[in-house]
Amino acid sequence: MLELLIALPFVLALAVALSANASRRTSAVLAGLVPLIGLGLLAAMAGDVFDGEILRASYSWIPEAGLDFSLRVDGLAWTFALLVLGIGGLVVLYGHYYLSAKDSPRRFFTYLLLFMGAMLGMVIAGNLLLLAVFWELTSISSFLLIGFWSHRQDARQGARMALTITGMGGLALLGGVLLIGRIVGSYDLDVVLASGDLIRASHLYPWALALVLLGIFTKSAQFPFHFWLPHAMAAPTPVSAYLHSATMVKAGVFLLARLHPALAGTDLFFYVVTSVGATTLLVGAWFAIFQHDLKGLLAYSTISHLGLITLLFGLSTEMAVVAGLFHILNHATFKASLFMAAGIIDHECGTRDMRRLGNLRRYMPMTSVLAIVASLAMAGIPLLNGFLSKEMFFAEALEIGGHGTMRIIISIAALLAGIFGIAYSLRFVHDTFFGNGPRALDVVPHEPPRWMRIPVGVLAILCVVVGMVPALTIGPMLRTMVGGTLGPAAPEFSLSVWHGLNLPLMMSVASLVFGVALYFGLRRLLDFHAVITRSIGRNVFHVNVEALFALARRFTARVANGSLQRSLFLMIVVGVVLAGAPMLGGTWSLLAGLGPSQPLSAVGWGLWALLLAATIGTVLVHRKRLTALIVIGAVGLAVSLVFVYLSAPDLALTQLLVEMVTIALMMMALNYLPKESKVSRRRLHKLRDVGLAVVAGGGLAVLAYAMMLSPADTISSELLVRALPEAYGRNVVNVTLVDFRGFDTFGEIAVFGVAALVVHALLRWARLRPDEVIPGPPAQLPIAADLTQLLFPLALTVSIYLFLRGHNAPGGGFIAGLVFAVPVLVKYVLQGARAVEATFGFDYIRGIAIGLLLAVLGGVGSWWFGLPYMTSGHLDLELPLIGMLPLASALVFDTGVYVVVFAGTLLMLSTMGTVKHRQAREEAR
Amino acid sequence: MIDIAIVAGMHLVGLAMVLALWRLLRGPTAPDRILALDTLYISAIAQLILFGMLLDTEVYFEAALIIAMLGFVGTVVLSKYVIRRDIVE
Amino acid sequence: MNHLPVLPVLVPLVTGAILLLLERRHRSSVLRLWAWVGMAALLAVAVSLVVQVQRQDMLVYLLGDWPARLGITLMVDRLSALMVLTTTLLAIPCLLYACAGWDKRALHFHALFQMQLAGLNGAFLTGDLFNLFVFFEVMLIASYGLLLSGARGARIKAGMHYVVFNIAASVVFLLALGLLYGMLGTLNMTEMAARIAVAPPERTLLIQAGAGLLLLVFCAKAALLPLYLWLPEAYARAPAAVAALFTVMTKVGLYAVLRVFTLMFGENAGPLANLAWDWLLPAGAATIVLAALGVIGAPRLRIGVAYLVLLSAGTLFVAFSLANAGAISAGLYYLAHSVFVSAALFLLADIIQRHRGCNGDYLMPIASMPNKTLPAALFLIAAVSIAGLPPLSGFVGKLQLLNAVPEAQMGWIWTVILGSSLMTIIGLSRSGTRLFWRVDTAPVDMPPPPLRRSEIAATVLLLAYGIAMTLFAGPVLRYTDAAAAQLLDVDTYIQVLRDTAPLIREPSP
Amino acid sequence: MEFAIATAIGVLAGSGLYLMLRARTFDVILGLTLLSYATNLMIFAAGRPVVGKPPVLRDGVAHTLANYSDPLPQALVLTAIVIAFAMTAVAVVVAMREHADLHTDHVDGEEPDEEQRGGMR
Amino acid sequence: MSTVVELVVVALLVIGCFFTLLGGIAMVKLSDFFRRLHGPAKSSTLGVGCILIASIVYHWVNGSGVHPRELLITVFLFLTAPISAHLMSRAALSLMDDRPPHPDRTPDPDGATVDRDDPAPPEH
Amino acid sequence: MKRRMLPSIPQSLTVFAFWLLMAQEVSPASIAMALLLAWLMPLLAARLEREFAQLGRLGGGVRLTGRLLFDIVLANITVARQVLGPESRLQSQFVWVPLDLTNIHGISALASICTLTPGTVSAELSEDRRWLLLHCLSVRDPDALVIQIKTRYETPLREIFP
Ligand code: NA
Ligand code: NA
Repeated sequence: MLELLIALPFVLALAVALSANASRRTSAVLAGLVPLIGLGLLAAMAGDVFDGEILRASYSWIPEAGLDFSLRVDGLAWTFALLVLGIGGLVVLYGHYYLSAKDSPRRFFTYLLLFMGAMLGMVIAGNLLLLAVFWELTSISSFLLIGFWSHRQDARQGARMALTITGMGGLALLGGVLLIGRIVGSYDLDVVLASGDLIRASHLYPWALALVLLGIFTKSAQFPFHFWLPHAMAAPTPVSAYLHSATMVKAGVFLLARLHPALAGTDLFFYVVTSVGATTLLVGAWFAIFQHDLKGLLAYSTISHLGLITLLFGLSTEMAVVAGLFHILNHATFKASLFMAAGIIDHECGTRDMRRLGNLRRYMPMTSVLAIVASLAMAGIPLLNGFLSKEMFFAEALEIGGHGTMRIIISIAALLAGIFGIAYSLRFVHDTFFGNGPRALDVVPHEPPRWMRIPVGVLAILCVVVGMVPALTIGPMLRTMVGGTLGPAAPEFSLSVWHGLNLPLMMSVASLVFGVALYFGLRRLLDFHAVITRSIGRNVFHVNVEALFALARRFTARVANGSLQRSLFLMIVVGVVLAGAPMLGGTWSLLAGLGPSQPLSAVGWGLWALLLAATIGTVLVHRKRLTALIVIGAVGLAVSLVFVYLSAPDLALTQLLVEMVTIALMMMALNYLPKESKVSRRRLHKLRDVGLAVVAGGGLAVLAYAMMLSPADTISSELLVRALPEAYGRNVVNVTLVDFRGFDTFGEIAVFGVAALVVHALLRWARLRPDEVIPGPPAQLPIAADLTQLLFPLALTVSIYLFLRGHNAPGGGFIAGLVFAVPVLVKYVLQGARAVEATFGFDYIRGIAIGLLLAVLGGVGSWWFGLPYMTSGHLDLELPLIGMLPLASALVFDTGVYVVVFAGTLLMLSTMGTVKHRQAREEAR
Repeated sequence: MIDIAIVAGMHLVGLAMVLALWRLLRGPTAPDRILALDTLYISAIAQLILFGMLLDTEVYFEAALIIAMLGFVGTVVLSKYVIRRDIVE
Repeated sequence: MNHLPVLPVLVPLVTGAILLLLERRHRSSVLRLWAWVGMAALLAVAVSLVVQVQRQDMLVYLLGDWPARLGITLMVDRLSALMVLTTTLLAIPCLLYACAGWDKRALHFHALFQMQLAGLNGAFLTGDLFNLFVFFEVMLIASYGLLLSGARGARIKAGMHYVVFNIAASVVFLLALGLLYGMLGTLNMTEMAARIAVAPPERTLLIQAGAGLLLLVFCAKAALLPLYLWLPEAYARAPAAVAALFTVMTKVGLYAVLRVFTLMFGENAGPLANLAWDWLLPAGAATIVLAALGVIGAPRLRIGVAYLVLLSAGTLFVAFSLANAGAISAGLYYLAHSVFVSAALFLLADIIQRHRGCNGDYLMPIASMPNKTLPAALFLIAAVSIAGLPPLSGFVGKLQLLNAVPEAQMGWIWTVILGSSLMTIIGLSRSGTRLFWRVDTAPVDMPPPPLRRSEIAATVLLLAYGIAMTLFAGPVLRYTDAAAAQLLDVDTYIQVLRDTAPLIREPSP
Repeated sequence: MEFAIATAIGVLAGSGLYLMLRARTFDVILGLTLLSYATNLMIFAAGRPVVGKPPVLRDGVAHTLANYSDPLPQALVLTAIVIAFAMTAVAVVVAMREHADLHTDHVDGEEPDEEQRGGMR
Repeated sequence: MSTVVELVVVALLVIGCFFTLLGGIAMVKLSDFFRRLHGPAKSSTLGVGCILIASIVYHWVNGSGVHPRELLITVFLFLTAPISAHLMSRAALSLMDDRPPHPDRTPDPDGATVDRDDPAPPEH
Repeated sequence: MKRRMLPSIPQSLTVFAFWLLMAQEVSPASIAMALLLAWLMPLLAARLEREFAQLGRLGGGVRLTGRLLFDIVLANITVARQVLGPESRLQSQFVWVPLDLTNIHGISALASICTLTPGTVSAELSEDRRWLLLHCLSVRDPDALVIQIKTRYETPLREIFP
């Protein structure tokens, strides 16, 4: 049953949302089904609940987080559910008539049902986390509802403000709930409610309390977070009637009631909640007097009443809780009807401004009567429900025990609030229904459709009935509610209209007298209608939010200023810090205890000098780009010689070849780039960069030095031992590349091939303008072209040799592939791209693909033998006449490498060589 | 005696490389630098062969061959750039 | 022999090669068909991997049948399998979105896309540090292509930054690898872990320097403060489907941090134990703060989303730096969630951009947004989810994370995490109201482009992942819990790796 | 010898870093090239380089590290060289496109303010 | 190893190194690009050629077998050196302001001078 | 047919010898490989070349080679003297050599020879291929030089490359 209850609104919300072509009526009927069926379910539960039983249903959802989908209905939850569904039903009815033809009922009812579901879930959640989940859902769905008229600036702003404030509260609440869960060890509501002492004794209690209260105060629009509520009045009136009287804002006080056994009962709780409640009570009531907008007045009045309820829960005595709960019900009744009445007036008059309204009792007598009844209930006039709870409030204020000063302050606050309450209620009644007739309206006001009036009527009648015979009407329900809230501690109480002539009654009388006096006094003294009160809170909020946006914008732009140099600079700094951190203990400790170093011959030092001179030379000439490329060629050569000198011929070969292709690419690029770098004027930057470069380079040198002189303990000896017998190769570097670490090479050729594709993709459709066009036809280099004729087949032969022998001598697929590509490059340079491509006719892209597939194939072969990918096989093929032909499966893989490298290199070169030129004329266009 | 000759030769060739480096850094024109780089490559071959003789190994043959090839390619590419700026027309 | 561990690399690679072969001769429908065949195969592989690691804890695959420390080992634990599955699931909607038309406009798109997947999967599966580098590069080079193919103007500039920054990071990676190999003499991560555990004290300084450089690289790729400056532009400029796929790229850095600094520099590492976390925790928190400011200050929706990616990275750094099983588990959950949802936001931003004509996804100008109901609803779901609001996946992730924060650090970490949620709410509510709630009566010169069905489907699919993660949060969290527990149990890794013998070769002595 | 290698690494890296921090695409690419030389030497140094012991196995000589230099770092450097080349190629082409599309070879795609202002004056 | 062979090797080495060095000296000492070009274009080539032959002889006699492969490098060098020199001169010529006048285009009696810089159409 | 299967006999021969030299062994396997390459490589090269050099009488070639080697050695010494001596004594200048050779392969060979023999570097070929520009390190009588080159090298070359 509980499951059905919670599923109902969401399922129907979906139904409404998806009923694209449904009539307005269908949407409303679908929406109306929720409260209708829901109330039926509640009725079915009523028996058990009124007997004090707690209904439960629980499903495991995220046990790891302690978040179960558990539902729990006790008296408090049941009553709130009744409120949510009851008033919800009336609002659906009212809303159906309220919405204009332009408004989409589908959207409206979807949002409304979502909200209803969230609210319902919140009140019947049996797990604190689940409660927090639904709590946030109410924030989100109310955001949508407040912003329903999204074309209006105030609606958008109001919605965002509400979401920001209540969203913040929701997050705080989540934190508070988590803290409670930490203290108690469970989020189960039964457990939490039973662990009040444990919670209050915990050192985390103040934090938990603060966070939970933050959630509560924001939601219930308590001072200083109250300001969002008046701005939420941009919502359509049915929404205000629902959210801001009975449900959304009541979520806060509901939680205050719900967690009362767990959190209340400390001085901290008393002082904080009471004073916030009292402040809100007064601030709300005072500002309500000065509103010109009907809904604005009601909003501030709501704030004030919420303050009152909060104050009551802050007092924490059992009777105060009773009074608080009672007032929740009463306020919901009269405020919902008042909002609806305000909506009717707005609907029929086209304005809610009290300065233009007046004397409406002549035009809409029925509505006027109902509204006046409800406002009198709001004012706390006897024989109406508002009076009863206000009397209880006065009584409790006077009976605060143990806090002397507080008692006086609260009593005075109560009296003042009573006075203000009379004053704004009076204003509502007087300025709208009495006095001089409406001014400058576009329409003649008249009664609304009957069905729009009925919800108001129902609620107004409730006010009267409860106000006259409370014990019979509301008594049992209130008792159940109190029982659900306080559990076994629930007090006995009696509800009656007449308590005798006591101090609270005197206060009521006094507030009535002074309130009337205040209203008319203010009318006389001040020009009421000219007073424009500005919401300080709103301004503060706006200033802050705007400041936040501006700050964020400026700060982000300042930090992420789009400078690559900054990114790189920071990276180097971080690198220096992270790698340098261990050196803080002293560079010398790093260098202490190192082994002996090897001597270096004069030739070695010469090489060293060559390398360093060329490197520094590159830096010095870097602005002249051609020169820099030539000099960096010397660096490459020097590095290769270092590799040769230090026993790495394969490296030298690769380095040389790659260097050459790189230079060729850069030369090609240089045709489309400026010949020189512009001078940067930032000398300071340059100095800073030099400093950083010196530090980083020096640090790296120290690390390298220390590393080389530390004892080595490598697995490579095993590679050397196993290379020949198990991988059938003598060149252990090549064996490593195609066998031990073949997967690296596999990835490497993928990188290579993809790089070529990227180059192709970037330049294929692009048109570039050369930096300088040298006039004349393409240069003819007949002698050079002719002499290279012989070089090409020879280089090819070398390539094949390097490829076949690579497993045993320096060489291998990669090197061979490049050796194949380089003479073709020469052909490109000497004969021109068009001539080469006209005859050469390779599809380099397919070459890359085929090479990659070959490489995969070379590895997959071992699967036939049930061995892992890339396990090398070996076969000595006995051929007639020719003799033994040793074949290793790695050869297939290496062929893939060969093909990819050749095709990739040539794809790059030919793409760059055949860039389409853009003429200056095209540029101008 | 041969070993001494080899080592001495390495020093001489090294000296040649230093001279080429000087021209490389000094310029003044691009062809000068290209020439210097070409010379560096050729001297490097000599150096490599001498080194192979010193260690009595032929493992540096491939490297020498490739250097010979690439010195040429580099010169072709760089010269073509100076002549036309567009090295592949 | 179970070849499953190597398939997540081989399947996309072969698919990519086949697509390249077909490219010139065949129409795009043929290419798409093959791409989808590859995706389907990859999905099957990824799912079976997850199933197998649950049954078997860890799969070790000795490439070339060489003993673990000699060759390259693929090591599939729950974390790896999760990452592969996440990537695959993400790739499906991205491909779907691209097939709406972008794939025809970007040369080699399909091949590059598959290569990107191969790179990502390789990085997640390898147990070898250098091989990790190689697959990082595969992934990066493909990402350059995806970012730049069909690019012009500002995107090229963003690409320039992205490329150069990543090359610099790769250089640092290599330096670190050099140092670590020099000191430890092996590249197998597990073997390295074992050697670090017993490293003599005089060597720890150099190892620590290497570790610091590694940390720098991973943080640069994961976009941690102050190394994140490259990210917003690159992600905001990338084509939508690519940006969506890129959401997992920062996660590779995070994955690497988690892998390396739990396995190699985790509890067992002697004086180097838990080296990274003290640095990462405050940096992660600061990243969150700056990213949140970025979300708020973003002039365009896509930049805002890029900052959201950053924000999730910061959150994950915080989660992982707490280095307890609960936080890591929460982080893994959050990781998958944030990948899906921020990808969805990128796709949405693109849809919005196209429908608002010349105003694009700029938040300031008022422009009509026709056909907005569905995008708006999707945006709402995504925003709620990414902000960590209940009840969607972001909430579950953050909840678990908050739960896992030890009490000593609770105050400020909670403040940061919850505060970032609030900032996200503020930022996204503004974006949403500006994009969807402004006047829709502005004159429309041209009929708006229709919402393409596959684009919407891609977005919905991504959000559906998130919703599924919420509904089945229990099982998912059980998986991530197990993954986190496994991750922290370094001894088992060492044991398993040493116990895995080659099939026919002699084991290492 | 170790000192020479270490200083070479340091100078290459420092020069590379300095050039990498320049504002022009071409300079940055030059810097990256130098930097990759430094890293290659660094990885290579991890194998404790020796003179004249290439890891090409010969008969009659024990296959141990005493007779051959460490092959593994050499293989790593090979891979690193190739990858660096691929990356450089892409960077070069991106630089070309940036210059073509944005009419500047500044890495940030626009001339900095100071120089613009300087030009206006 | 016989002394004669040893002497031959040493002689080859000395000649080779001398000419290699000569190439370097020419490059540093001479003042004009075209003069400098002469050194490396042939001296260095010859020098390296000598050293290569020395190497062949050395390895041959030293017992590690005949390595005539070095001959390939020599051939290679002698094939490519002229092309390199030719291209470099073309490059230098293209930078020169006062290029040697073309014999066919020297001022003829009619006084019609044709400058080489004129974009004359290619002849074929 | 012959052109298609074996585009250039000289190239094939060169490749054949080249492979055997590199492989450093004369076994059936390496000969087979050399034959294979000798056939394949020119085929592949043919995809890039417009025309292959066709040789005429080779008898002159041997003589020319011998003369060339001698000249190279001899004149290197001259250059050494010139380089090491005072630079002021050098009389460098450009010399245009009129060509009778029309075969481009012959011209190329001549240019190479001029570069390799000391004292001269071939700098440029005129566009009509009728003049070769030489740079001379030190020359007193350019006309004599021209005559010497034409008789000593060009004439035999015209026999080889008809
Ligand atoms: Na090799
Ligand atoms: Na490799």
